[in-house]
Amino acid sequence: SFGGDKGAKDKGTLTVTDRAEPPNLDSAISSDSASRNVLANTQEGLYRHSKDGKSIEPALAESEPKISDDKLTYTFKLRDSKWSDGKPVTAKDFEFAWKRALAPETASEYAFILHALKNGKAYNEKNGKAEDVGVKAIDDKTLEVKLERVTPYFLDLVAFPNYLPQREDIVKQHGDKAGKFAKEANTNVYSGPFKLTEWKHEQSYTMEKNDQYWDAKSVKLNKIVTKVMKDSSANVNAYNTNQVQVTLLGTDYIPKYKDNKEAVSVAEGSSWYLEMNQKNKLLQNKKVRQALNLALDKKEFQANVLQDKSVPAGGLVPPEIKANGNDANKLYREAFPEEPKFDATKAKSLFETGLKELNLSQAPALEMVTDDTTAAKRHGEYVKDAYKKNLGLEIKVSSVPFKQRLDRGKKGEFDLLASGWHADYSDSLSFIGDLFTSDSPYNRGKWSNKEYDELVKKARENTTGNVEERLQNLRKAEAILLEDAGIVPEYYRSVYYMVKPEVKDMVFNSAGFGEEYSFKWAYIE
Amino acid sequence: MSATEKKEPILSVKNVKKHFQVGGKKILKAVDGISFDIYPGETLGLVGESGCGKSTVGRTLIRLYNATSGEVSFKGKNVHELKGKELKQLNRSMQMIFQDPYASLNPRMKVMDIIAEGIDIHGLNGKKREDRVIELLETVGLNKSHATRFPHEFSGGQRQRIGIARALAVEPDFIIADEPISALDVSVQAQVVNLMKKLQRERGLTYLFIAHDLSMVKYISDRVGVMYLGNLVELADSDEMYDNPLHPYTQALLSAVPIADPSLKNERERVILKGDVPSPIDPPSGCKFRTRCPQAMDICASTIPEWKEIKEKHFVACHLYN
Amino acid sequence: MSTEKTYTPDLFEPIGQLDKRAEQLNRKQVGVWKDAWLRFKQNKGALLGLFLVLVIGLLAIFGPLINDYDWSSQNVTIKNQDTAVDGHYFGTDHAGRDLWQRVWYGAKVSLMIAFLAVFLDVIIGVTIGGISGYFGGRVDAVIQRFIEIIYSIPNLIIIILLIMLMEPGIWAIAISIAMTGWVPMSRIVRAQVLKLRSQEYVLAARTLGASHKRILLKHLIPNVIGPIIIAVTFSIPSAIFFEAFLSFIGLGLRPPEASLGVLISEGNGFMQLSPHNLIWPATVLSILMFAFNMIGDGLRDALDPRMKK
Amino acid sequence: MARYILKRFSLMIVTLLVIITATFFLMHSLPGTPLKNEEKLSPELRAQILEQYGLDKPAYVQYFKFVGHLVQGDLGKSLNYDGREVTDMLMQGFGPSLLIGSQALLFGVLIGLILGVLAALKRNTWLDSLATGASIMGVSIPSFVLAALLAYFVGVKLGWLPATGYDTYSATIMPSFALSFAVIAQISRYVRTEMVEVLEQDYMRTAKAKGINRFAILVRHALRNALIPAITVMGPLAVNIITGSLVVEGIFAIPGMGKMFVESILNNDYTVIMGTTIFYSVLIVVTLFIVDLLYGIIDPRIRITGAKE
Amino acid sequence: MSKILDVRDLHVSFHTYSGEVKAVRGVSFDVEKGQTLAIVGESGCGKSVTSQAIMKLILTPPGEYKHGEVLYNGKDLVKMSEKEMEQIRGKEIAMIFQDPMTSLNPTMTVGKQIVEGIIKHQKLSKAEAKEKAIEMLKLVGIPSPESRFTQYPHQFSGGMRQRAMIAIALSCNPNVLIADEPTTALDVTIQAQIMDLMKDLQARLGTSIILITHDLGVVAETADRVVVMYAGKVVESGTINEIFAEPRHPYTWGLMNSMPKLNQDRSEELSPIPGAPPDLLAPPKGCAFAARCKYAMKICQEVDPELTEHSKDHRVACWLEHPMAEAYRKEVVEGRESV
Ligand SMILES: Nc1ncnc2c1ncn2[C@@H]1O[C@H](COP(=O)(O)OP(=O)(O)OP(=O)(O)O)[C@@H](O)[C@H]1O
Ligand SMILES: Nc1ncnc2c1ncn2[C@@H]1O[C@H](COP(=O)(O)OP(=O)(O)OP(=O)(O)O)[C@@H](O)[C@H]1O
Ligand SMILES: [Mg+2]
Ligand SMILES: [Mg+2]
Repeated sequence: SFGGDKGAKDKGTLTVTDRAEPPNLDSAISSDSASRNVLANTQEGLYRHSKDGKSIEPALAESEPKISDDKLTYTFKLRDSKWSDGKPVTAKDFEFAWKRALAPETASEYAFILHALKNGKAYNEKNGKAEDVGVKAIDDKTLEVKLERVTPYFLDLVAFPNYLPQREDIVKQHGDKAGKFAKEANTNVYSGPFKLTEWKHEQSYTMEKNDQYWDAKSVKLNKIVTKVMKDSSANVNAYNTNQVQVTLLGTDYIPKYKDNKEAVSVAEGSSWYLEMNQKNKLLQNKKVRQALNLALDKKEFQANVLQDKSVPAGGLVPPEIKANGNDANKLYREAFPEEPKFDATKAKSLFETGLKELNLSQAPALEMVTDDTTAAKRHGEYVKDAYKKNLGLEIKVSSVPFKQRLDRGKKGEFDLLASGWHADYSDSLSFIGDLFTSDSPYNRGKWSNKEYDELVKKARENTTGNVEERLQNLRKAEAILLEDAGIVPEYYRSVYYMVKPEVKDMVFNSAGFGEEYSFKWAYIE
Repeated sequence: MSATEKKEPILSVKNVKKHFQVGGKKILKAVDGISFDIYPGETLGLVGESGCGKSTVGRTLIRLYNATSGEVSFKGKNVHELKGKELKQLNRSMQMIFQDPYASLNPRMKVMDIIAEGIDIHGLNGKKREDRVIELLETVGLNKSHATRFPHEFSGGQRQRIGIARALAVEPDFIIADEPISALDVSVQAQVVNLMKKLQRERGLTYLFIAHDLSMVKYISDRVGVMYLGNLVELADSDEMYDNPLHPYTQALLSAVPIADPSLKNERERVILKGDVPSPIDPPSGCKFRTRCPQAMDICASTIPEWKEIKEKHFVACHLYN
Repeated sequence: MSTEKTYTPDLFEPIGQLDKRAEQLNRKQVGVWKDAWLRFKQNKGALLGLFLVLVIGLLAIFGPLINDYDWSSQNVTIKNQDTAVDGHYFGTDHAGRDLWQRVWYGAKVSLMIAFLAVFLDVIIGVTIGGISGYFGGRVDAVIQRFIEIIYSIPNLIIIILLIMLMEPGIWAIAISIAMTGWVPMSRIVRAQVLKLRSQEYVLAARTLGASHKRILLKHLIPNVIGPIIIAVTFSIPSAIFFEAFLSFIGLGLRPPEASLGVLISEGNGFMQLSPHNLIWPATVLSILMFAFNMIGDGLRDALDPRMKK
Repeated sequence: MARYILKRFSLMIVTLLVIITATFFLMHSLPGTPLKNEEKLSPELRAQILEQYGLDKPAYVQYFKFVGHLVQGDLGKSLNYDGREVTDMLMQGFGPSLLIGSQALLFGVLIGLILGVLAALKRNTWLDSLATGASIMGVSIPSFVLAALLAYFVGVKLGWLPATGYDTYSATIMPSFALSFAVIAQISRYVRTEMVEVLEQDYMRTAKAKGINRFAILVRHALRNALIPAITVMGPLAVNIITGSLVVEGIFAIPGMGKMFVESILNNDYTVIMGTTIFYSVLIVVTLFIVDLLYGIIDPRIRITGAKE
Repeated sequence: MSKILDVRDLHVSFHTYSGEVKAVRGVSFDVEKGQTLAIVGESGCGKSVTSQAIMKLILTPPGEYKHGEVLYNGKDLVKMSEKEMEQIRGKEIAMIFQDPMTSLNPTMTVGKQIVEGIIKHQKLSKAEAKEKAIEMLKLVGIPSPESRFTQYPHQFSGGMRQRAMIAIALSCNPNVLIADEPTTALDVTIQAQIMDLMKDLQARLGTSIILITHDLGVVAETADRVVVMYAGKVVESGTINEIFAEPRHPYTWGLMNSMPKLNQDRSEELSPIPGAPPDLLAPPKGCAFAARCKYAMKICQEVDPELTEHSKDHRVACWLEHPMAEAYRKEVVEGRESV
């Protein structure tokens, strides 16, 4: 059946696109951007991203929580607020939701993000009990949270969709296991600025203003229709024919639209780099690795291939990421700037020395595994060409579907692996700590450095709460990674949205984690 | 022909049946129990209407089909049990000439290779292959220049003679000619008939000559068998058959032949049969001819008539002669 | 008889020598293939098709020699140029690679894939169809059921899954296309063989004691070649199309490798910015498909025995 | 007839079983798991979730479980779309696909028919060349190129029809047209060939000798006989449309099955892959079956015996 | 008796990829009311083309009426428009075709195929037409015509199909019936039935028949007059007695001699015509039969003989008829008789 919403032109309605259909809107299991985009707009947690798009602010939490001296206990006070059906939002709803997300039966792929809670990991991995998990509704308005270890970025986590509240009665009513309550528009209740009123699967979904929302007065839009469109030309076509007012711009369209004033660039808080498989003899050689780094002109790549506002990378941590979680409100990259390096001549000589050290007259061809998206293909082509030109090194590019790329990465079936990492919280630990320790499952190249491991361990297990020391340790670790050329940093990604000029105050999240945008303050002029 | 009296038959057919399975479970009784002998040097003509099983008989004799039951013995050996060398020998001594001059020659082969096929298969390298082919071509009234041509360049009569040359290449004793002239124009039919007769004279060949043109059959055959719907209904010497047909079907068949003599136009008495030949899938009970027989009796519906020698060397299967 | 004309008596001499005169072949000697060529030549569309295929074939081989670029070198400073400057006859693509080089290289790759796939088609199709038709009976029944099953499988599903399992390269794509592509070929061959095996010339060979092998190789296959060739000319464009289709949905070759499909799929992204990226490869693809289809039509008329007198 | 239907039906079941089995194991040999968030999963969590979904079991165990459920009409739940019923998803996607597909088929057949008949009647005239040219163009331009061009030029540049989406009926016109192009081409070519052949048949002469007029001869005698063989291509054409819809749905953002299918494969969404495969297979098998039956109903020569040989 | 049909110097060609096939190269004959004219000749000599040309059934292209006229009751059919021809076909002149297996529409019931013509020409209602059609089926000897009416051609046997063809042809009482080898595809017993039927109908309806055949036996039994064709031309024509008793063209002799006589001695050889007819793509310069003619003279290879009148009805196209060949001809005729 046809929807009939012909990109309605009335001022209360905004029509946008998203590339995928939210698989489901159960905050306990949500793990993709489409569902985060809906959840962030229809539900409210203790914290949310603020209007500047960069920081977080208390939401259902009345104010900043009370933090114990050992920084392991957070006590939140809730403000008066209601679900869309008029019932109050209580601390119980949080306790229920968080424990449910951790419950092994829920099989939430994003449960790890709640491992910060005391005994969270144990419970999640069937080594503990629900009662022991560090979240507890003291009363209707008070939520006490105990942490496993000092977590300076905990409030960032609380702003993450998996920390949203859920109503036990609603969940149970629809049979909770697979989150059935959150698969249709009319089966759920909403605590956020909007409520989902219609959901035509694979086609579109509609959010309407939630009158019960505590801050309803700030909400100006009556209705947001999101159309599901994957194909980038379909997106552009829909935008150009005024069928939609906001859309994400596909890679191929960037050159045409980047200078358009309707194009809005948003930094993603993600870092993109090449991993080098240490099983490969050639890549075990430090000089070779350094040569690979120096031979790639990241600036040229950004300027001529990406052409968007992505930032050529010299390090691992993206510029949006905070230095030390929420404790120190400064950005890591500002504290430790790192210029992208490129020096073709030096690269060439390093490469040749490296080859000599390895007793090789000529470098064997390397296989680079990348995704099969347009952007990844372009990247592959560029890298291939650059190494050929600058090092005389042959690269065979294997562009494979996402799943396959992960699989090959995991199994170490590659020489070079084009990888990227999105922050889960705004802290350099999310990159330096979670990625390249010897035992990290995400360290696909298996680059390994004892000192690095040591430094990360210190930073992670920082029990003293000395944030400066923690920061220094992380920085030292990053410096080692870069010096040893454990990876080839490439760029910190940003994307373009096309936004019609009449759309105002739609907030694109550039904090580096969580949902992509919020309509809470948006209006149409 | 006196030859038939003393000699042993070269080919002896005993109660041969050939049934085909068609469209699932249905049985088509193409040949339903026939027996006859052929003697060396003679020509046995086989006539009957389209679909009565003449070709099937021929093909079963030469093992293109396996008989459903019954026995075919050629020079004392059961054709259907031959293997290896003996089978090869059979392939040499028994040969076949086909009806359709267009379909019987491979359009992608040169005349030379078509004729030499038997020589190649049997490795008959007595003479040079080429000489042998030219010799054969000349035997059938063609010449050397024809050897390098493809079949489509020849007329029907010429093709048919090429087919005969192919059969002759392996020096057979017995040739089954399945309507070799039916597809030819009257003007050239005689080319083939003359050739066949000449070859028989010169090489003592034995023929099974299948046809539906009764005047030609009479001219070429020593004896004639008449088939109807899978059965032999009458078998006799040619002249005897034509002068004194016994079976009502034979009588009707003979009277239906148009004669190219306007003066006889109104003198002949004709037996015009009614209706068509029934389907061999479910033939009439009893005598299969009874549905069209002008002289049918009650017994014909219930009992299958016996195959009997009514006069010397004149066989018939009809209740009229019981 | 016309009395005005007078004839000399010597004209009325009998000439005799009947036998020699009568058996002369009065037709010109025209071979089967020559005959087919004569028919084919009549068909202007088919000739045009042949011409186009030859031109594209030659360009695919020799086109890259004409300018000084190569198909994979990037020069990101001159990308998406749609004018023919500096010997970039077709301009440059998004990575500043010479499109002329890429188009002809791509055409070569596409043709190679198509030929390879069709070659496999023929091998499998002829073998299976030939066996099925020649032996008939139970063998045929089993093979036909099998084919019916294969035929009902949405070939795309099989192809997609196969492509995902194999490294996407020329072979993988060709094999995937051939996986299901042989079915029509085998049907054609079977139908022909079924018809031919009861032809009298085959029976004649059997009565001469020819072996199965001899009958298949000397009598059947040569007579099925016509329909096979026709089927091949129609399979080639569909293989070319399929390769393009796979590339378009991202399952074909990966850039920087080029095939017409890859180029079209890439060009499609730049349609609005620099349409020449799409137009050149799409035009070459369409011309190829067009040409092969025309040739197929022509061959069908020229080789189909039904049309013959 | 009943026997024939029964036989065909049982064959269909076998076919489906083969398809299901083949797809299942092929699919399970794809690298990776259906988990959405594999990138961030630690090995422990991953193993645990797989266990939760029963994906840790050997493929054959999963297979039997799947078939067990299938027999009860349960296609399971999507792994990517967290537990949405595959059957629901299929139903949702089927509507748009069916509408667009059947429109394309209908339109294609209609236009193809008219073109083919005209071309045959006016054989070797400009009309014939035009129709032939058009039909060859149709097979020469891939539907995805055409779709992209249409979306941009007709949708965006001219703004005549919605460039994307599935909001109004008018939005279905362009995708249907893009898909119908190849159908027009094939049908018109087929009908032309058949029609030319039929026009040369002896019975056409018989009809003419009766003195009935040209139009009546055409309608009563020629058309029906020319259409019968054309019906056989309907099955494969329907399949083509299904194939084509995979891309065209993406280009026009139609929420159909094709899009769902491609996505499910990229996501390793086992249950949805199986669901769509089965659905497509059933669709194809049933289409082929119906075409077969239709053939029997329309052609009296087959009707009686029940099966064509 | 009056001429109902007069064919004059008809030329028909076909344009094929390898050139122009001159299928009919000047054929003249006439048919009288109520008579049967037989056209005989070898396969490919142009019998069918001639007969179809009379009804303007040759498809143009590839065919072409090069020259000549077909006068039906004095009106030239060749010049008529298709519309006018529709009134002639079926109603005035009807035709039975050579191959009963392919000449009926396989997807239309036999009844409908008969009814069609009746409705067109006799302006009857559907029900009346059906009645008439069933009557016709009965007339041609098809048992239980009511049930056969609704059957399809493939449910008929060959003989029945041929009879259905006859029913179609006769359903509108045509003045001229052209029967193109109506029995070639049939067995002798069925052939006899059909020929009987046709004679019977002719006697009843007074139809003129053009019977095309290559079977001299059939000719002898049914025709009043005979036209012998060779390579697209008439080589001899005359009454049946003239042709059979006193044939004058070597080709006619050849036809007669190649068949065994009723009481032919088995040891005696037949005398076939050697070789094959010429290719009509490039017909020979002189007499088309010269290459196969035992008695050919030099002139035969040079100049094509014209059809000359030997007696009132008997015409021959042969150089032996020329006064200058008189002596040779005598020799030839004597030689023939002595054999
Ligand atoms: N291979 C076969 N499979 C099934 N049925 C067959 C086969 N060969 C022959 N028949 C059937 O057997 C019957 C006898 O056929 P056969 O060819 O022997 O007849 P015939 O007397 O030679 O006829 P004709 O004069 O037409 O050549 C026919 O009904 C025919 O349809
Ligand atoms: N449509 C056509 N195109 C080309 N040549 C044709 C066509 N129709 C007939 N001919 C040629 O015209 C000549 C005469 O054919 P026609 O059918 O009249 O022969 P016929 O005497 O009826 O032979 P038959 O006894 O075989 O029916 C033949 O050489 C034939 O090849
Ligand atoms: Mg036979
Ligand atoms: Mg004829």
